Amino acid sequence: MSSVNEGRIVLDMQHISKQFPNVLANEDVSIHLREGEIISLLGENGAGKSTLMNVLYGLYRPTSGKILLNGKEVEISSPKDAIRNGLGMVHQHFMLIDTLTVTENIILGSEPGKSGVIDYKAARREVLELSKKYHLEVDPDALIENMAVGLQQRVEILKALYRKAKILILDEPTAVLTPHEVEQLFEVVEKLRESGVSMIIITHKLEEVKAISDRVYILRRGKCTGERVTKDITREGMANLMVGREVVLTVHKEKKEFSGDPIFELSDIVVKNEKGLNALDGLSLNVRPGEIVGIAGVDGNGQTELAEAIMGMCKLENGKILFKGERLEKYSTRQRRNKHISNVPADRQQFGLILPMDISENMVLGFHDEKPYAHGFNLALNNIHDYAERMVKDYDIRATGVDEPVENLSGGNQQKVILAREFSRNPEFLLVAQPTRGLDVGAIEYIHSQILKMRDNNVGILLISLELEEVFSLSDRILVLYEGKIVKEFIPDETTDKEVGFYMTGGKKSESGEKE
Amino acid sequence: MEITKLKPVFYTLAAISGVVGMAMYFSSIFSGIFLIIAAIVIYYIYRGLLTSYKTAKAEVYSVLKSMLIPLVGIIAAILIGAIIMVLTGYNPVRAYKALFYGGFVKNWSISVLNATPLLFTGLSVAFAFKAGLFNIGAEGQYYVGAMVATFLGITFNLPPVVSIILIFIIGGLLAAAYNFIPALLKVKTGAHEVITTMMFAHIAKYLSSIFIRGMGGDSAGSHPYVTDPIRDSNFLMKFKTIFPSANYRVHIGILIGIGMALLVSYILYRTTFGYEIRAIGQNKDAARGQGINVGKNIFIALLFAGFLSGFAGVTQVIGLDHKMFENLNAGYGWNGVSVALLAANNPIGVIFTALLWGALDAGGQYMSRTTQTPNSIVEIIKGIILFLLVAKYIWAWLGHRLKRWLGKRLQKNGGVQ
Amino acid sequence: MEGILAILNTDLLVATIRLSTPITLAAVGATICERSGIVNIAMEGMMIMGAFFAVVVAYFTGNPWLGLLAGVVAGGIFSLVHAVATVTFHLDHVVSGAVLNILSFGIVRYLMVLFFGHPGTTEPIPHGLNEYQFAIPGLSKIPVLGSMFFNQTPIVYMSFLLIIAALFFLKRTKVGLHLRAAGEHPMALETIGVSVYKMRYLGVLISGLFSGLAGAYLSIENAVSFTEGMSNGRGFIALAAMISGGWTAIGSFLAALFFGFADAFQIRMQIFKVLPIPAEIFIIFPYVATVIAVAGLVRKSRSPKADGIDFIIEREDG
Amino acid sequence: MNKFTRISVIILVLALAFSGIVFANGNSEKTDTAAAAKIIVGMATDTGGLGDKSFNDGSYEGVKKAAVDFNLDARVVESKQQTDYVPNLAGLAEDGSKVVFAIGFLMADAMIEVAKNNPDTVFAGIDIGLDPATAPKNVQGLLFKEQESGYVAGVLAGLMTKKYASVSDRLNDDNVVGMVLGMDIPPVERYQAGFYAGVKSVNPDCKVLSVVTGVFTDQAKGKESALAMIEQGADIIFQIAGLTGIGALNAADEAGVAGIGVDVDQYGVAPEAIMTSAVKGITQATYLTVKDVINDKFVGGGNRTFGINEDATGIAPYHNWNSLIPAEVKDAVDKAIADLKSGKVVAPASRAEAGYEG
Repeated sequence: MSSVNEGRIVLDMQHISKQFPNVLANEDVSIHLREGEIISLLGENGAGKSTLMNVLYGLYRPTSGKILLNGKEVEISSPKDAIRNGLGMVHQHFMLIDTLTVTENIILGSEPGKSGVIDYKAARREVLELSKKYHLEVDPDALIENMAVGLQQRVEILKALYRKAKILILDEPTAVLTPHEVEQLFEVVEKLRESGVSMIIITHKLEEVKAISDRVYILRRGKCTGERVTKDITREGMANLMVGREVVLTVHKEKKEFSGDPIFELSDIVVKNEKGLNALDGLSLNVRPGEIVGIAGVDGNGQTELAEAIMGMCKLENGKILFKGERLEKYSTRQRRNKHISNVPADRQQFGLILPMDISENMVLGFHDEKPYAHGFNLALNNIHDYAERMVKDYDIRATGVDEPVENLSGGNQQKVILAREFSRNPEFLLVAQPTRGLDVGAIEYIHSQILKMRDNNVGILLISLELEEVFSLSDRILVLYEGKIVKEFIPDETTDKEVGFYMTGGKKSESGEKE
Repeated sequence: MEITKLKPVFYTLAAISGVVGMAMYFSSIFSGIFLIIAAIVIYYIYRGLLTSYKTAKAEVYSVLKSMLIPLVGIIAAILIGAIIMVLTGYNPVRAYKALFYGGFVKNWSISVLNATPLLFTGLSVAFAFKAGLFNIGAEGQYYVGAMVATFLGITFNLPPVVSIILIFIIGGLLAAAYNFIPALLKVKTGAHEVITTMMFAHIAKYLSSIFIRGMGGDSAGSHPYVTDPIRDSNFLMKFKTIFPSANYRVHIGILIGIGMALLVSYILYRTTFGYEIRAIGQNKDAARGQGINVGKNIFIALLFAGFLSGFAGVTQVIGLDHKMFENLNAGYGWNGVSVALLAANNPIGVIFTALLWGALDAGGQYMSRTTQTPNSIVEIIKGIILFLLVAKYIWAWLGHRLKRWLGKRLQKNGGVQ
Repeated sequence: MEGILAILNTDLLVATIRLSTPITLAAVGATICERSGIVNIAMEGMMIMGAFFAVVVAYFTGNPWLGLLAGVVAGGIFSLVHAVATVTFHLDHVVSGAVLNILSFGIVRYLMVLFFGHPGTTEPIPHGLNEYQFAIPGLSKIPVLGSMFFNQTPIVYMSFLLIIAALFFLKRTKVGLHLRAAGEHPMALETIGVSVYKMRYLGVLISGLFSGLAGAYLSIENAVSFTEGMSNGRGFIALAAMISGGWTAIGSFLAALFFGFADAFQIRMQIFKVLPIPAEIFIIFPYVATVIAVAGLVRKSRSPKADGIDFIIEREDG
Repeated sequence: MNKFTRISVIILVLALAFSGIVFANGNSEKTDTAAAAKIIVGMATDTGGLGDKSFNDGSYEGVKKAAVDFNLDARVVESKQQTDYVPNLAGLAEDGSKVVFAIGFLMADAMIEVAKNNPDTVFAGIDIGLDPATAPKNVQGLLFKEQESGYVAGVLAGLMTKKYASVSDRLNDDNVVGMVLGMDIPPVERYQAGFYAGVKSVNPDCKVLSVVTGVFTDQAKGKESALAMIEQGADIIFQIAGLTGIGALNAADEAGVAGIGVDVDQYGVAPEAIMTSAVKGITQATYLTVKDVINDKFVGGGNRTFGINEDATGIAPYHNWNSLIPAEVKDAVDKAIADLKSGKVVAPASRAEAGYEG
């Protein structure tokens, strides 16, 4: 598809630099985009892709550099300007309001109707027309909170198109999608291109770059390390430019035979969410010592509740939790942790760490009142300090000292603090959710290796991840979670991500399933 | 390194002179201030000997620096107040002279008396804030403490020390119990404590007037406006007994308050309970995720806040009034909030902010008497101080503007910043 | 015991309306404010400001309508302080509210000495709005409701209209939609080019205007002079009403009615010494009712997602 | 922090300059040298403060009147909390006041304390009852028999509400009168008891209602309380609720019934509705005290009770009602006053004595 596009240049960003209080997020980056072209911005997390696009979208003001649209320089000081100039952006974390309907979300900010009163009829009509025009079917009256992620993304795209966007920015569009949804997205992208929309796709996935974009800009540490025509560059080539060294893109773990009874079992778990619906609906699984069981699934199919159920943070309607043959339901979170069940939570900042507290305090969070970290009521500050010192060394956490608040640490180091805390309690069962979300390749490698080390220590590990490759590369078994149930079990080497993805969407889109 | 052997010597020296100095100062014997300074000097001398001169110096600087912003805020507020006074036709110079002279020199003993209950309510609010709770109804717990103290003060007939300790403990506990329902509702239904404690404060106020009628005079005659006085044996000790020249009204409540402040600070930063409280206050979810029992801790935190406020009532009754009045609207609860906010919820800071508030009140009275300036100007100044100190972002913002402005200037003049 | 029955009459309901009007106004205003994502516990202070300036102007001009205007404006201006503190300076909302309440008392007391030569209470204004009570022909003839809703004083009518207006504003208008968005997912609003700050300023301002009107009701319609502390905790009751009303205009209104009823009821309980107990027991009844209502209803109600959550976007460099 | 320090330093410099001016000429103990020539009369109010349209204002009136008549320098200071009582009283003494008034029963202890330390200054306490045995010679308690004022007002109300209701369309035949109380404190109770007794003395089967609002500053509450009683047929509302009561009087005016003011002549609040006011001669009390001191007639060490015989209690003029109130009623009122003077009748000082239930 990607023939070199010779259309006129619609967007030209020249020598953009963006200085934040403590980091230089972009340094003299120049990119341009031609009409009907699709380019991707490739780079790992923190390389400055999103910053650059936020500059373009008017969320940030560039420290220096200028932006030309259709040849003439423009001052984009707010998203309003960006929208007026025909720019549209689909953010990685969707900018949708759960409690409003699709229509309301799409029209928000440029509602039809005069004298300040919204004409909902007209709005609904326009939305329907739009979704027909671009073949993006959505129910205009549905509430966002009841919609699948893929559909929410459609709404986001419609939002941009509704504002007559000629240039569409997609920030990590596939991050939360199943392979099937990814395919559909790519189809949409193609359709949009045909209708004359130019697109910039922010991603850190090499496949995607290959799959859809004509040209690729590779960013590293805020600098542009290369501009290539996609068909002329290999994945390894891109990886090099992206990370600056040869990357091992696959973790190699030696095979194991798993004998003996499971160390951890869930049987027929039912959990209700706040809306009173069954978030977990008769879920059963088991984990054997030294085994990594990966939970594949689209976000919102019960991952959160599963983690909470295991850690005893939500009420069980029904079901058994067995750990070494012992029933756990009655135990509190604390008691479960004391039984050497450790947990690396999905949202490290909200559920894993107390950002304003310092490293040493976070290191003992959850067992701060046990010897040797406390004598009776008193904290043994010295012991805590020494322990933290040791951990910081062992897990090489980059910090000025153990009394530095964790909010000052990079994402990778924050995650390392959690790993240090959880792994150092020599767990027998380990729940790991989204361990590498938003981390750069270096950190990802390190964390994967740590998880595998746990595996070698014969710890039973349950890995919940939205990143399908991660599940594939780490797991010994893959369980597909769909609408609160385990719908299928796979052995990684004996399946394909397509097949897994097919079940992740409930196996409904059967025809597209057969395509594989 | 035998310098370390001297550690106890230095520290005892510093401690003694510090405590004595404070006691003297609070009983408005001004030479006390010198002892306090001496204590500080001794401490830093030792630090200087122990560590290097540089680190000691750095410490001094950091201390001064931490005091800079509050100082600036206060001064700025005073300037604004001055402007207001000028605009409304009062003489700020005379007024402020009177304010400071009255507050910090002339009627210092009154400032201390004012500060005592504020110190307790301030601690109460600050502690609650640390747990992410807003104990806006400290006033109500104050009333409960006062009632208990009055009742026990009248009925108890035990050796002084024993009874006073008992009164404090029981008063505190019952005041804590008064927060039981709000705490319960907070944990069980999530009813916001701002509303519940506020309403309970109103309720306590009205209940107190029933109590007073019950506790005084003979039921036959015209009902009393105050309760009967409590037994002399239950009076809180006065400074006068230590320093004969001290003001005869100042009682040791302030020292108890400071003790409490130290205790609270210890609890917060040195104990597992305090650790959990802070963890919850800063991130409920993470605390819960790591197995800390959020509900229980919030519950205890609110009760403990009530306990502290209760002490305010107790000291006021057995220390100063020796009986309980009807129809007094001193608003210790509200001022407690201000004091806590001003101290950024730091228990040690509360000591100073409480004293500052007390001094401003006492000074305001002196000012309005001698210069006939309405002392509501003091209230306004207080409010402005609060804003300037609590909204730290204002300074960042000003600083930012200033920096850019200067930056432009310097670039114009081709200089470098 | 026949007392109890005698209490339950139309007058009780009319009294309920009178007592609940200021609470209603403040609560509805607060609803809009919190829907925009700003927590507002400064209604008490805003009411006081409104009440005071309403009287000042009505007293010196002799025209209560100008007073009304002044009261509303004063409430609005004072609320802007809250807006600046919380939105622009990112000060904690509850803290700022508490400080404003404290500040308002000082300011009013100071200004009273300035304008009237003494604190306490002002001289009565020549004409109060209560002179403009009028019955809506026809409607006011309806048995009970007539005297409740259609034979009232101006601000009471206004409060009814404002409830409807608030409903319409939140549900049907563009700005209303934006304002709700600001309270649910500010970033989403910002990214489609509507300023969250503006919306939140608007929310606070509206609540200020409403509270100012509530204050004016107390001082120049219900009464004819201003008295320090005449709001007497109504701002907080309004907060409670807003919460137990589930962050909706109608809910706030109903809750406010309930609190007004509780107060009107306890007064009548006192008149017929139904129970031989101290009067204070009756007086605390409304407060107890408030606690119960909040405790009972808060669970069902759902606050805006981003309510009380600060919103910063770092546009500036360095 | 950098930017902090910069801005800080600037303000700091300004501030230092400012404070330089402030403390330039040191000690500010003698701030009023100008007025030092005159004799000073001081007055410290209760936390209620001025503007209560009641005893604080009333006392200040007297002090000012005296200040004019005897060319004195009148000073007032408002206490914010109890801890202020002593310093305020002592301060006024130190300023060289010849007489210092302590307003309100809460200040009793403070006044005695200060009086002991300032024997050369005369202290007088409004509503403060002293124990003659222990009281120092330089203090005097000024007490009022509010119950007498209440009683007389009660007699008036008792007659008007039923027997002579025909004279004004503001009155009805339901034979009900009402009282609106502020907080339930002694002076309030004395008024209440007296009023009750007065009504009953002339109209035994009259129904006397009362509502305690529990607050002295909430006009809306006062209004509602009054209206609630008016619904029950009350046609005369007696307010004993300070500023809350102003609301009650307005209510009476709007609802087209009669009202009776309290403490001072509140005729101005609602000229049409207000029959009279049960007054308490605070103004006169302070004035007379100052006068005695000036003329060295002051005898301290005890209480001075202002009652009907001192013409310190009673009722204010009828103003607009003068024409309406029949002669018989006026006579009855005068008779009641005479009886009180002669001691034939003693107005009850408490609900218990008055036999008022609740």
